[in-house]
Amino acid sequence: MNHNLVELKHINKTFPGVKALDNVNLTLKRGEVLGLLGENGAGKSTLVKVLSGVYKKDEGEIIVDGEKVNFNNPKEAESKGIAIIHQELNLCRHLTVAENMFLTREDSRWGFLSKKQTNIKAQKILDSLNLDLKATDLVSNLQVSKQQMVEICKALSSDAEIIIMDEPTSALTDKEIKELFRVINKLKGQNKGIIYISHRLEELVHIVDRVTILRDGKYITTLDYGKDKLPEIISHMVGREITDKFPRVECEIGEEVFRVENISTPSGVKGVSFQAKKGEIIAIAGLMGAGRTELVRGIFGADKKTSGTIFIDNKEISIKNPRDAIKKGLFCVPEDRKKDGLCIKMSLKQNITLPNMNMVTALGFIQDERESTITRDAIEKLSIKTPSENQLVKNLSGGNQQKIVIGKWLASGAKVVMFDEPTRGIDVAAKIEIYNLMNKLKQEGIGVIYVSSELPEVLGISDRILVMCNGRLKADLKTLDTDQEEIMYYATQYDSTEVI
Amino acid sequence: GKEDKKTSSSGDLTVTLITMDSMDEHWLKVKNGAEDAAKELEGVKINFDAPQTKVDATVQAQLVENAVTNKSDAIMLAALDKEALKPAVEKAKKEDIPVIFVDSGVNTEDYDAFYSTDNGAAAAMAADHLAKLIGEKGKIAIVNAQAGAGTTMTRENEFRNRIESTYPDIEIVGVQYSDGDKQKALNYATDFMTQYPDLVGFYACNEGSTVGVGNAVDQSGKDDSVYVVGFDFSDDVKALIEKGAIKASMVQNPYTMGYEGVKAAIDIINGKEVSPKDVDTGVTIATKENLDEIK
Amino acid sequence: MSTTENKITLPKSIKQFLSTLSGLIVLLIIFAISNKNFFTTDNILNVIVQTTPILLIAIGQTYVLITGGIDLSIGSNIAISGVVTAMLMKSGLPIFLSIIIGLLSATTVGVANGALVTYGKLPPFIVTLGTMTAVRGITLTLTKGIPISGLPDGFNAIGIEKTFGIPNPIYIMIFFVIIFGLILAKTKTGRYTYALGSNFEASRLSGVNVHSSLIKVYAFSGLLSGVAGLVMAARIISAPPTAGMGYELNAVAASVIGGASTLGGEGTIAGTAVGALIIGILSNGLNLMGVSPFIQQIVTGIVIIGAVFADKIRHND
Amino acid sequence: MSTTENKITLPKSIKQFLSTLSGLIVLLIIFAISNKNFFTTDNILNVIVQTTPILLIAIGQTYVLITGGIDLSIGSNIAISGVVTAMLMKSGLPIFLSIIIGLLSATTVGVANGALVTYGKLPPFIVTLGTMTAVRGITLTLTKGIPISGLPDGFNAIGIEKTFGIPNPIYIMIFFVIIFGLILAKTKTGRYTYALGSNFEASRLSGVNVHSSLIKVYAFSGLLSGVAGLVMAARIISAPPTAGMGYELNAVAASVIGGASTLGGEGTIAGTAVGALIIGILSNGLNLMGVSPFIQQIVTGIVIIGAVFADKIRHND
Ligand SMILES: Nc1ncnc2c1ncn2[C@@H]1O[C@H](COP(=O)(O)OP(=O)(O)OP(=O)(O)O)[C@@H](O)[C@H]1O
Ligand SMILES: Nc1ncnc2c1ncn2[C@@H]1O[C@H](COP(=O)(O)OP(=O)(O)OP(=O)(O)O)[C@@H](O)[C@H]1O
Ligand SMILES: [Mg+2]
Ligand SMILES: [Mg+2]
Repeated sequence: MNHNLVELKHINKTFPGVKALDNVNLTLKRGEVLGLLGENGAGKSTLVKVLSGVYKKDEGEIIVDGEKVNFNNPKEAESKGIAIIHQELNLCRHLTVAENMFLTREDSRWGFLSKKQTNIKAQKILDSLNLDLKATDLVSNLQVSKQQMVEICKALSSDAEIIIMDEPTSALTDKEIKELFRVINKLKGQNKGIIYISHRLEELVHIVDRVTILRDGKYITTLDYGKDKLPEIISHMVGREITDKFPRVECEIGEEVFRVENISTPSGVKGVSFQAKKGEIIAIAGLMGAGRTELVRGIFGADKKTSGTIFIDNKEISIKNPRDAIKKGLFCVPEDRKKDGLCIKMSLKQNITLPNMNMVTALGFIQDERESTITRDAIEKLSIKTPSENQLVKNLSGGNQQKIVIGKWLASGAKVVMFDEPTRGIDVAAKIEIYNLMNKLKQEGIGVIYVSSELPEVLGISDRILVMCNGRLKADLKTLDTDQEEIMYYATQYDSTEVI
Repeated sequence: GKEDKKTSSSGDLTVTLITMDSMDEHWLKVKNGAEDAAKELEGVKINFDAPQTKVDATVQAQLVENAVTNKSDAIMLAALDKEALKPAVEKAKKEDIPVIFVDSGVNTEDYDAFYSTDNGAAAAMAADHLAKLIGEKGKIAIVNAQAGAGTTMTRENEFRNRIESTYPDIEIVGVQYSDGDKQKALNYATDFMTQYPDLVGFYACNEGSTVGVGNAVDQSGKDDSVYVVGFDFSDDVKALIEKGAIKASMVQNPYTMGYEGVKAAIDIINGKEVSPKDVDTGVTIATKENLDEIK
Repeated sequence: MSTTENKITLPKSIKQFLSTLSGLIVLLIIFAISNKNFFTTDNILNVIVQTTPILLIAIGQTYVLITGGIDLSIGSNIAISGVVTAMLMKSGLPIFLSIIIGLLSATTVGVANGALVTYGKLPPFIVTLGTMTAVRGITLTLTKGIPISGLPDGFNAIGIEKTFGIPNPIYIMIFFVIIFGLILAKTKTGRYTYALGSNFEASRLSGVNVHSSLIKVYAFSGLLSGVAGLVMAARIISAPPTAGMGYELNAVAASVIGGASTLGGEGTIAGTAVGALIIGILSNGLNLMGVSPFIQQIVTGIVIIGAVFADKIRHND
Repeated sequence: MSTTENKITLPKSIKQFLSTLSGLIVLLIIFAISNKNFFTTDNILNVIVQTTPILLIAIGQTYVLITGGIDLSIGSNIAISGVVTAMLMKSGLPIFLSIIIGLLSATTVGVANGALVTYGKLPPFIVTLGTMTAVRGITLTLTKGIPISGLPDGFNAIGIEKTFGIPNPIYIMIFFVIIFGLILAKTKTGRYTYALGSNFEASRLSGVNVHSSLIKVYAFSGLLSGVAGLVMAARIISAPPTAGMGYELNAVAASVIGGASTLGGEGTIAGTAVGALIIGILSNGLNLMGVSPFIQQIVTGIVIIGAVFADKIRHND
C-alpha cells in the first residue's frame, strides 16, 4: 500500500517531426494533487494522453498501483481507474448532459436503456457540484463553461482513483472554479490521486501539493509546492527569470476614440454604453454569463443588435456585419479560437492575411511577397514559434495558435481592437507577449478593449475596468483605485436585487 | 469497292456492337443473335458495348469513337438519337469502317445496312390492337420509359397520332415516364387506375413499363376490364400474357437484327454488296394464342 | 437542485417530428380536397405500399446520416438482394433460405462499406459510390443483364398478398420501423450512432467501439435495402438487375425532410417515416391530380427544398 | 518541441497532386501495354475530348466541395444550357447570343443554389437535389421531352471542328482549367473559397463576405456545367433534355480522386483535372480492351475506392 498510485518512467513519444516527450518521469501519490506545468507545447497533454490510453507510448514504463500496464485504448485505462478531462471539449453536442456523462456506461435492462436511472445518477453528481444544470439538458444549449463542468462531472461519475485534469479552469469563471476546488479537495480526502494541468499559476495555491515541470518535451524537475516557490517554478518552465508578470505601461490619456451607446442584443445585452480614450486599456470584467462576449460580438456585428449606436473618432458608424466593422477599423479577436478564430486546415500565412486580402492583392491576384512580408512581421512581433510561414495551423501548439488569432489583426489600420479572453490557455511567457502587444497598441493611440475572466490580469494590465452582470453594465472603475472585492461586488449585482 | 480491307493481319475480325443500354433484355437479344452469327462464321469476335447505366447519347457517341480508335472491322449500332450519333458515325465512315444500324438508325445516307423494325408502324399497330380490344372507345393511359429517348418517344408519339386521327372516342388521359423501372411503372399504373376508375386500357412503351403495368393490372384484379398492350418481350412479359394481365405485346425481332447484322457486316468487309440496304425485320404481336412461337 | 422531471426528453427532435408531420397533413388535406379518389382506403393502402421500399431504405439511410455519413450503395443493394434471392429460389433452394442468403448479400455490402469507412478512414461518399458502381456490375454479371423471373408462388406472400385486408408489405414495413426505431431510440447501439455523428473523437475517447458501431450502422443500411429489394421483387414477381437505380437520393431526401441532418447527429425513425410518406404521397397525389410528369418533377424539387426550408423557419421561432 | 526545419511550400496539396498523377501514369502504362491502339495520337486526343465534359463539371464541383458543400444539380444544368441554347438558335437568334443566354440559364441555377444555401442556411445536398429535380423538370417541359436537333452548322465549331489538328473542345477545356485554376490558387476569391470550407464562422468574423463568396462558387459550378452542356450538345449536334443525368456523382468522384475532400477545405484544379482524366481513361481503356460493360462497372467501382485509398496510404507515410 506504500507504492505510488502512478509511476511513469522514461516515457518517449514522437510525432512526425516532433519529439513531444523525451525521457519523462512522473509519480503520483494517493491523496495528492500533482501540478503538471510547462509552456505551450511542452508536452503536458501528450503525457497525460499516454497515461490515459489515447496515445501509445514509444518507450518507457507505466506503472499503475504497482502494476505494469500497457493501454491500447481509453477504455482499458478507464478500467484501471483512470479518468481524464481533456484540454479540448469532448462532448457530443446532440446528446444530453446525462447521456454524455455516462456514454458507454449506460444503465440498461434487457438491452434497453433505462434513461430515468441514468438521469437520476447524473443529477446527483451535478447537484453535488451545485451546478444549475439539468441532466436532461442538451449539451448544445449550454455555455462553454457549463460544458466544461459537464466534462468534469463525467470524469467524476466514473469513480476513478486517478483523475487527470488538463486545463479544466481555462473556460470557467470564479464560481465554478471554487466548486471545482472544493471537489478536488474532497477527492483528495478520499485518497484519490489527481494530476492537474493549468496555466493559471495563481490558482495552484488552493489545491496543489507538488508540481512536475516539463520543458520542450523533457522532464525538468519535481518540487513540493509552496506559494513562495512561484518564481522558481516559472523560471523552470520558461528557462529564464521573469520579473514582471504584468508589465503595465503608463501613458497619457488622450481624446475619445470609441464610444458605444445603448447597445442591446437578442442574446441578452441590455443597454450598454461606454467610451474608450486614446492611451488606455479598458477591461470588461464579469462572471460567466455576464454577457461580455455577447456585447463584444454585438458591437463587432457578429451577432444582431436590437439597439445601439457606435462612434469611432466621434463619427457615427453603421455596423451590420463584421465586414462593416473591419472596414471602419474596428477589429475583434474572438473568444473561441477553434470555432471563431482559425481556419486550421490552412497555413499560418493564409490565416494571418485572411482579413487583409485587400492589402496583399493587386487586381484580385495575391502577391506572394506582400503576403510574406505581413506574415513575417506578425511572426516577429508575437514571437510565434513555427518552422515556416506555410506551416498548417493545426500542427501548431495551442498557445501559438492563439497568437495567430491575434496576429491576424496587426497588419492593417486598426482604430479599435477588442480582445475577448486573449490569454486563455497560454503560458506565462506568451501572456506577457500579448500584454506587451496591447500596451503597444495603447501607446499608438489605438483603442484597446479587453474581456478577461482573470481578475489578477485585469487588475494588472488595464487602466479602466467595466463590470458587467446579467447583460448590464454595472460599474466603470479606475483600475488603480479598485480591487477584487469591489469588482466582485458589482459583478454579482443581479437585476432582481435592483429597485427600478 | 473496298477490296483492300485488312482482314489478313490476325485472321480474326472484330465487330463492335453498340446498343442503347446494357440492361434491357431487348439489347441482350440483339447481342445473342450477333454472337450466334459470329459463332457460325468462325474467326469473328463480337465486342459488345453500351452506355453503362443511363440512356446517354454522348456516351454512346464515345463508344463509337472508341471502336474507330480500336480499328474495329465493323460497327453495329442501335442509335439512341438520330442526330446525336451522326458525327460519330461519319467519323467511322471516314475511316472506311462499315457501319450497320440495328433497331434505330441515324440521319445520314452514309451507312451500309439497316436492320430494323419501323417503330412508328409498330406503335400504330399497337394502337389498332388496343382500340379493337376496348371497342374503340374509353380512357387509356400511356406508361413510357425515358422521356427524351428517341425510340420510345417515337413509340409514344406515333401511338398518339394513330389514336387521335383514327379513334375519336378513345381518350388518352395521361402519360408517365417510368425510366424503365418496373416498380415505378407499377406505381404509375396503379395511380392511373385510382384516378380513372373507368380506365379501360394501357399502352406501355418498353419491356420494363410493360411488365410494371401488367403487374399493376394483375394485382388490382382488373384483368378483364383494363386491357394492356405493351412493347417488347421477355419471360416476365410472357408470364403476364399467359395470366391474361397483358393482352398483347409488340415484339420486334432483336435476335434477327443481331444475327443478320453480323452476317451483313462480314459480307461488306469481304467486299460483297448487301441489298437491299434497309431491311424490315418485322413485328409480331405476341398474344396468348401465339406465345409458343415467339423466341 | 432542480430535479423536477421534464417529461420531454428530446424536445428538439419531437418538435422536429411534429413539424414534419404537419407538413404531411397539409399535403393530405390539399390532395383530399382536390381529388375525391385520393382519400379512399384502397388508395391510402396503395400509397403506403408504394412508399414501403423508400421508407425501408430511408431508415437505413437515417442511421448512416446520423453518424455523419451517407450510403449511395442502397440502390445496388436493392438489386443484389433481389437477384441473389431469385436465383437461389429458382435453383431450388427453399424460399426462406434464399431470402436469408439474399439479405446476407446486401448486408455484406453494408459491412464492407462500414469497414472501408472506419478502418480505411475513407469518405463514406466515395466508398459507397464505389460499391454502388461495383455491386451494380456484380448484379448485372450474375444475371447477364436479364431479370430473373418465374419466381415461385410462395414468394408473392411478401409483395402482393394481403392479411386481414392489408397488404403484407405494410406489416413488414411496420415491423422494421418499430425494430429500428427502438434500436435507435432505446438501445446502446442507437445511442452510439448519435454519439459518433455528434463527435467522433469524443466517442472514441469515451470508449465507444467506433469501428464496430460504424460497421453495424452500414450493415443495417445494407440489410434494410436488402429487405426493400425483396419486397420490390415480390411485387413484380421478378428481380431485375437494374432495380433501385437512383433510389439513394430519394432516401436521403426522405431522411432529411424527416429531420435528419447531412452533418450528422440528428434524425429519428418516426421523422424519416413521415418524410418518406411525404415523398410517396406527393407523387401519388400529383398523379391523381393528373399533373404532367415533367411538371411533377418541378413540383417535387420545390417541395424537397420547401420542406426543409419551412422546417428551418419554424425552428428559428 | 524540436522544430526541425522543413522548407517545402504547400507540401500537402503538391504531394497530393503528385500521388494522383502517379495513379494516372500507372493506368496509362497498363493500357498502353495491353492495347496497341491506346497510345495513338488519335486516341489520346479522343480520350481528352471524351473527358472534357466531366472535367469541366468537376472543376465547378471542386470549388463547391472546397467550401464544404456539394452540387448535385450539375447534370440538370448540363441539360438546361444545351436545351436553352439550342432552342434559341433554332428560333433564329445568333449563335453567340444563344450561347450566352444558355450559359446564363445554367449560371442562374447556380446562383439560386448558392443563395438558398447561404441565405436560407439549407444543406447544399438538399438544395441541389431539389434544383436537380426541378431543373430537369423544366428542361423536359421546355422540350416536351424531345431532343432539340437540327442545330446550325456554326455551332459545330465548339464540339467537333479542329484547330491545328486538335479538336476545339480541348482548347475550351484548357482555357477553363487555366482560368479557374488561377482563380482558385492565386486570387482573393480562391482564398475565400478555401477559408469558407475550412471555417465558415472564422471567415465571416475575418470580414469575408460569406454570402457573395458562396454564391459565386455555386455560380461557377453552374457556369461550368453550362459550358459542359454546350460542348456536349455541339458534339452530337443535338440537345437532349436528358443530357448529363447522373454526371454529378462522376464529378464528385473526379474531384475526390484528385484530392478534394467532401469535408471541405481541400482540393486543387490540377488534381481534379488528373482525377477526371483517370475516370475518362479508365472508361476508354476498358472499352478498348473489350472488357464487358458489366465487368467495367465492377472495375470502375474498385478503382474509385482504390484511388482514394492508395492516396490515403501514401499520405500516412
Ligand atoms: N497529434 C499530434 N500530431 C503532431 N504533433 C503533435 C500532436 N499532438 C501534439 N503534437 C506536438 O507535440 C508537442 C507537445 O504538445 P502538447 O499538446 O503535449 O503540449 P502542451 O504542453 O499540452 O501545450 P499547451 O499548454 O499548449 O496545451 C507540440 O509541439 C505539439 O505541436
Ligand atoms: N448556446 C447558448 N444558448 C442559449 N443561451 C446562451 C448560449 N450561450 C450563451 N448564452 C447566454 O448568453 C449570455 C452570455 O453568456 P457567456 O457565458 O458567453 O457570457 P460571457 O460574459 O462572455 O462569459 P464568458 O466569457 O466567461 O463565457 C448568458 O445569458 C447565456 O445564458
Ligand atoms: Mg495541452
Ligand atoms: Mg465570453
